[in-house]
Amino acid sequence: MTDTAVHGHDSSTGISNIKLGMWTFLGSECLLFGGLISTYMLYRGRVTGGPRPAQIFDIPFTSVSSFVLLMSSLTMVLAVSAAHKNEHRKTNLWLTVTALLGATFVGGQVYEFTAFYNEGLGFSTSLFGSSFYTLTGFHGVHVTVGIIMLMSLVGIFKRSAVPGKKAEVVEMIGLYWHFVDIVWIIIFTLVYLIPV
Amino acid sequence: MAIIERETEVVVPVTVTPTSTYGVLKRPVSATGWRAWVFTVDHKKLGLMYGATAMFFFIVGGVEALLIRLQLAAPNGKVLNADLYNQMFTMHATTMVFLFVMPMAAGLANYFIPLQIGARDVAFPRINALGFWLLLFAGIFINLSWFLGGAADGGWFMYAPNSGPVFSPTNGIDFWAFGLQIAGIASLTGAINLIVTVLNMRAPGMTLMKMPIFTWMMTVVQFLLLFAVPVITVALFLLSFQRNFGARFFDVAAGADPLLWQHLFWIFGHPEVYILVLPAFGIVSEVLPVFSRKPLFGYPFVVFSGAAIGFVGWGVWAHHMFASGLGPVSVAVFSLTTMAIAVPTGVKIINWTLTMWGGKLYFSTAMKFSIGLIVLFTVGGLSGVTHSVAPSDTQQTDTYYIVAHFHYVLFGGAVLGFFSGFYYWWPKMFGKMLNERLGGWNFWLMVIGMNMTFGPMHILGLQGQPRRMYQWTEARAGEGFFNLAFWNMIASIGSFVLAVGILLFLINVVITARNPTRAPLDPWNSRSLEWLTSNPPKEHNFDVIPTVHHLDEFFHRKYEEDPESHTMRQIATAEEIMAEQERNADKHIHMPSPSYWPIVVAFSVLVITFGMIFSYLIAAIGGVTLLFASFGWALEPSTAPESDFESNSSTPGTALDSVGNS
Amino acid sequence: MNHSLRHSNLKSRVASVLLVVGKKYRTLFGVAMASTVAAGCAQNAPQDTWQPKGPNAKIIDDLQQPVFAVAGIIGLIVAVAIIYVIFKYKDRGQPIPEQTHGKPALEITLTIIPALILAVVAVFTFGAIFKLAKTDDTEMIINVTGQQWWWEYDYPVQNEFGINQPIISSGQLVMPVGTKVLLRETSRDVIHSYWIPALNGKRDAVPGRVQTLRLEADKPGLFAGQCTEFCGLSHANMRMEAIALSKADFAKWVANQQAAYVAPEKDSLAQQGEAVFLNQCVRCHQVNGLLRADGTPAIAAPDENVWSGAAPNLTHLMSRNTFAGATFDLLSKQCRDEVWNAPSSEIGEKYLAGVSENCLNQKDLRGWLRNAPAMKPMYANPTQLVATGGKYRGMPYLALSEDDISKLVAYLLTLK
Amino acid sequence: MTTDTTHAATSAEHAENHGMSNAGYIRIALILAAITALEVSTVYIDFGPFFLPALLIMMAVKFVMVVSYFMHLKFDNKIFSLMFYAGLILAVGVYAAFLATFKFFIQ
Ligand code: HEA
Ligand code: HEA
Ligand code: HEC
Ligand code: CUA
Ligand SMILES: [Cu+2]
Repeated sequence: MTDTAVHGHDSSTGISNIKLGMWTFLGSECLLFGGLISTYMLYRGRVTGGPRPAQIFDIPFTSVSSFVLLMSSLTMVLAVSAAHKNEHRKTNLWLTVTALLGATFVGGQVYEFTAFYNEGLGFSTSLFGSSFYTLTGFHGVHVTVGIIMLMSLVGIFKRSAVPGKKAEVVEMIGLYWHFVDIVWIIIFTLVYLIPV
Repeated sequence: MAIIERETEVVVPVTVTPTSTYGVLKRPVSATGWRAWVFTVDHKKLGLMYGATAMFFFIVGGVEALLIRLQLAAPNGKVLNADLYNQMFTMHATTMVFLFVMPMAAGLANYFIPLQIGARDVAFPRINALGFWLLLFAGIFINLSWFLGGAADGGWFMYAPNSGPVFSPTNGIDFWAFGLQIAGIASLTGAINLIVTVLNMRAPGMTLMKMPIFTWMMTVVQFLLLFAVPVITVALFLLSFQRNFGARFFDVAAGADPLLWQHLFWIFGHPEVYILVLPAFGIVSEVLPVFSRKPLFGYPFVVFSGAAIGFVGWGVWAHHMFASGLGPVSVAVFSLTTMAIAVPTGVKIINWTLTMWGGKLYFSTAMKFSIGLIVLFTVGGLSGVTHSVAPSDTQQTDTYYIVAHFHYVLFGGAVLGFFSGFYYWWPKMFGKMLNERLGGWNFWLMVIGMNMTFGPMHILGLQGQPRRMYQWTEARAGEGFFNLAFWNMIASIGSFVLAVGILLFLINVVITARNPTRAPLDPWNSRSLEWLTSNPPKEHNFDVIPTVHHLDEFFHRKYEEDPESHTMRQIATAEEIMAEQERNADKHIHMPSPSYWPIVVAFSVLVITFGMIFSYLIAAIGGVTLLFASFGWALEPSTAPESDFESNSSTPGTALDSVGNS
Repeated sequence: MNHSLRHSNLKSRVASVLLVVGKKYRTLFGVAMASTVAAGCAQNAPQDTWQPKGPNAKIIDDLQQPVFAVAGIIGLIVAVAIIYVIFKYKDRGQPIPEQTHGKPALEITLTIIPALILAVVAVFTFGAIFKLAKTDDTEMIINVTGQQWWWEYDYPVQNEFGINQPIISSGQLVMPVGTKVLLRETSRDVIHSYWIPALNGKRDAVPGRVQTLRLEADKPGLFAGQCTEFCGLSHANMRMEAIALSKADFAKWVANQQAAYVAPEKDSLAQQGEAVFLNQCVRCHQVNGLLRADGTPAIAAPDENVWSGAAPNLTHLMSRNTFAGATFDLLSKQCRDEVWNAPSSEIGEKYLAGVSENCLNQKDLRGWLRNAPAMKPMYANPTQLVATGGKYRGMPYLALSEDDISKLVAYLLTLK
Repeated sequence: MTTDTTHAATSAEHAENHGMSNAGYIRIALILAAITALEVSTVYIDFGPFFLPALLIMMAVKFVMVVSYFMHLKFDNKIFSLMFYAGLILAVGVYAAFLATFKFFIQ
């Protein structure tokens, strides 16, 4: 060891620091979304004015956008797989597709929010409104951040080849992306499918 | 214990730092002067910066406390008006908890975890720097509210709906909530960083059960932070959305339940109190063995009890809500779990006592503070147990008896622990020894002052004086010489004794800084790996990454058991061991390079929060800056390419100089 | 022996041991806290938590005394052990000891002992929790509503106590002795907490919820209390008192509270005061039976003026001893002491006498009418009430002339 | 122990532990899609008392599948699972207890 260059911040176990960091972060995110989901579960039935959940939810529509998000996880994992095989063009392709699917989902959410708003559910309308928009909004922001990261990655890869670590970067963003997806799996069931 | 420093004249290994700048934007070159601090990513420098920031806020919080005590010294106090008083105790607690104890713990963790596990830096040095700057900006931000319309005035647990826009119309609570969000990000990044560091970067041979106990306790703290911070993040978001965007979360007219806030706050808040005290437990568990010349009694028990405290700490939060109306079933359950947590804490007290038992005790100032902690924390812990008996707690809650409890555990626990750590580690951090005689005065004044201040609060509370009252009245003070007036006066006098004690510490620091005598390499005959470095450590910490064979590795390099008498016999001095290290030094060590981005990112976050309060335009500007800064960050390789390094062996000891510059 | 721990034989035996220990070492806890206690405590501190005056507080006290004792003993053991170690093992030049790493058996023993102690404590704690939560033996109900920064009491119709129409009062809670009273607490704005230490522990008054608290007094008496949940600006000035009256006295009190309104005598100062009152005060304060000049009943509309939507009902103001969240005395110092220091048997009589002209604390009441927010911090500056849509939190400054104030005082004195 | 060796080590790990081909991923995705369809069907078909448990189980299965396969947790170092599931289980436990206290609200 003495003769090679030793970097001050390297892992001594062979486990990637950044990956361990990412998983640690995701563990923490469980408590963030847990808190938001619990708040929603406590307040979902408290409607003093404005529509009730069952009156405005459009299950077929949300099912489709949920499906879109689910499939974006598939394209994401394909991107990771391609990155590991050093297939640059494929990586970029799948990353782009993932971002597009994510954008579709967010677009769906924007549409849904507008529709709900028009049906009388504003952020301040009722506890249901406040907690619904907060929960799904937080999720939407997470997806949006994911999209920005995906697009940035594509851009960076196009301009310069990030040496060596590329696959790992893709993998990290993949982990984040899948996490956002599994949060939606829970939200979809608890918020939309269990009636109030 | 006198160890004479031997001049070693071996080749000093060199830390190579990049000499040119690179990256998308130019990168700061490690320099001297303020740049060396502002753009640093060195865990030791950041540790010191955390420490200095925390110390500053300790004095701020302390002066706030003194104002509180002045106001309460006599009935119908006129020093502060009601409004100002309410801001004062809110900010006192906020400052002490979030801007003193937590950053101080973060500072010590930053400085010593890498040293104790035999690493050269943390896993993510730039994120480390980001954490510090966020924290500093959060502290400044929260305190700016004093000058921008009034500070938060809802008490440190900020119960809804009293913290809502109607009942607290100034911006104070907005500053408070956003500021704590920023501090929360800092804690979270710090937690992830240190967890990865501990799990991933230990020196060869250092299994988890050979890890120094301070590192262990700090690791538990990081896990608590990791999981507790998001909970208060949620709570603060709900509050901010209510205050700024018309959400209804705590609006009773809309059917909201105010207990939601209480639950969320205390789900965070209880783990938080262990976040505050476990670092001190870690320090004490380092100091006691060193000055008892004996290993920590029952190391695995101390480790597991620490983990158990961390774990059980998640199931007790509602003991802060015994009077809130949870219903008897919940109250009973949380009463039980709260009692349960006394058991692992007791394990610690018992183990510390038994560590000293049969030892060879040397009463340095550090040791005095540690022993002080054992006794005074126990007092606070035991009053905690009396709270855990829920029916009794309904008599005690929100009285000075509670105030007594938490100051005994916080001051008698966390603060005394820190002071123990200061005296113990000062030579390591600054290469100078704090004056021990002054230290003795420091210790005794603090202990006497603290007992004078907080001891009477037990009596005040049990006599029925509620907390958070800007004035108390003689009508309710009782008769006889020892009435509430008497005890309030004693407490107020005590707080100034305490202040003098702390002032002595600051004086000690100044005296020490001016004293040219350098500390010996191993002044305390210590046991753990951080002492396998120079005082202060070189930029790269270790000349050779040590291979670990024992718990208390450093001690076992110095001593060997005499097979007959079973006592320990010295086989090497610290100087010899260090000289050996230098001889075998790694030749070429790359340390992470400084970076502009952490402070830029942190600053954009600050701008965003300002904008949230004053103008969304400013927030948008901050957002854009943040986005670009993030790109800059992402595109900057964490170390310079090989070609950018150039051996600067002609100037040995630069690393040392730059740290000593403090 | 205390009746609260009499469940089972075993339990009571353990309890009695603990109790004896408790009595004996009652002070040790404080000693361990390095303070001189017991002798050091104030006498007659009106909010002392160690002087129960009713069965509910007694349940708590019987539980906590042994716990304090146990805690004190443990604290003492730790302190003694540390002192012993310090003297025994200090560095006298002995060799560095063997590096032993602990004795698991000892360790486990010392872990189990505290666990067992706490298990015993937990059993009794559970008993007390459920006993204090009982509501099915309630004999009388009083609704208590907290708001910034005073308490309102509302006695629903309960014919067995002679309450045939709701009674609304503030500040001082009047209740019969030996009666299991159940408070049903709520709040109109933020969280408050109701606490009469001599009678029971605290229970928060949470807006949107109704929560209960049992009170019962053994003997007639006055018991001090204080709001103990931080509730904003004047939290410190949100006090209350509970007055336990013998059943006969309580009946008199009830009768008086339901007595019809007596208009002040014609052409008296008080009558002019009534006019001022109708002009200035009645928009917030209700006085039952008060008629406007045109003969219609004057109905207060506090909800249009005060954020919490209520202001104290003043119908029988002078039957109370204190006002404005029990912060100020309605009685002069001398008269106050007469009531507060009266022996239990005479308290009823003294209290029911109410506030006579001679006994009135003119200074504070006039001060209040002159400028209430100057006496008690309240949100009453109209320019700062944007967040509440102009509604006050507390009583505003009304710019009354001294003349009007005198008239009002005369009028208020008639509200017996 | 340079960056490069570390990286080599991790990518070597990937190479042998990947465990899944692209076809495998697609298969998983199909199963996920099928479960989702089943989930949505509960809105239209009455499953009686099985409704709620069935929904929750399906949710959990989807969750675990994504985590295990797409996120590779099944094939990766155990320490990642530890970090993630610690957070997850803590969150479920704490928040379930939290919601329960509202149910136990008796008076
Ligand atoms: C460092 C911080 C810290 C620590 C370590 C603790 C430790 C404990 N705390 Fe404390 N607590 C606070 C900080 C802390 N607390 C704060 C800040 C508040 C108030 C917040 C606010 O309202 O503003 C508070 C409030 C608080 C309450 C709520 C009171 C109220 O508001 O009504 C309760 C109730 O149960 C409680 C209990 C306990 C218990 C049982 C412990 C236990 O962990 C203590 C365990 C230790 C021992 C018991 C001593 C050593 C043990 C032995 C020697 C073994 C033998 C012992 C026995 C058999 C008993 N605490
Ligand atoms: C780590 C946490 C911590 C620490 C260290 C302290 C330290 C102190 N606290 Fe604090 N306190 C809290 C946490 C802490 N407190 C919390 C959480 C609350 C609850 C708030 C709430 O209800 O919301 C509280 C509340 C609280 C109250 C109750 C207020 C009320 O309910 O109305 C009081 C009253 O006496 C008090 C006093 C003190 C004193 C005298 C100190 C002393 O120990 C301070 C000692 C420090 C110094 C004195 C500074 C040294 C200064 C110098 C050396 C410079 C000298 C300069 C001059 C003299 C000008 N505190
Ligand atoms: C805008 C509303 C408002 C007006 C007008 C008003 N008050 Fe008040 N008053 C209050 C409120 C609110 C309180 C309770 C304040 C507290 O104790 O915190 C109060 C308290 C009182 C009390 C103490 C009552 C008790 O039982 O504690 C008296 C007496 C009183 N007011 C008299 C008057 C008189 C006389 C006038 C007219 C000259 C008047 N008030 C006008 C709102 C009002
Ligand atoms: Cu009401 Cu405090
Ligand atoms: Cu707690």
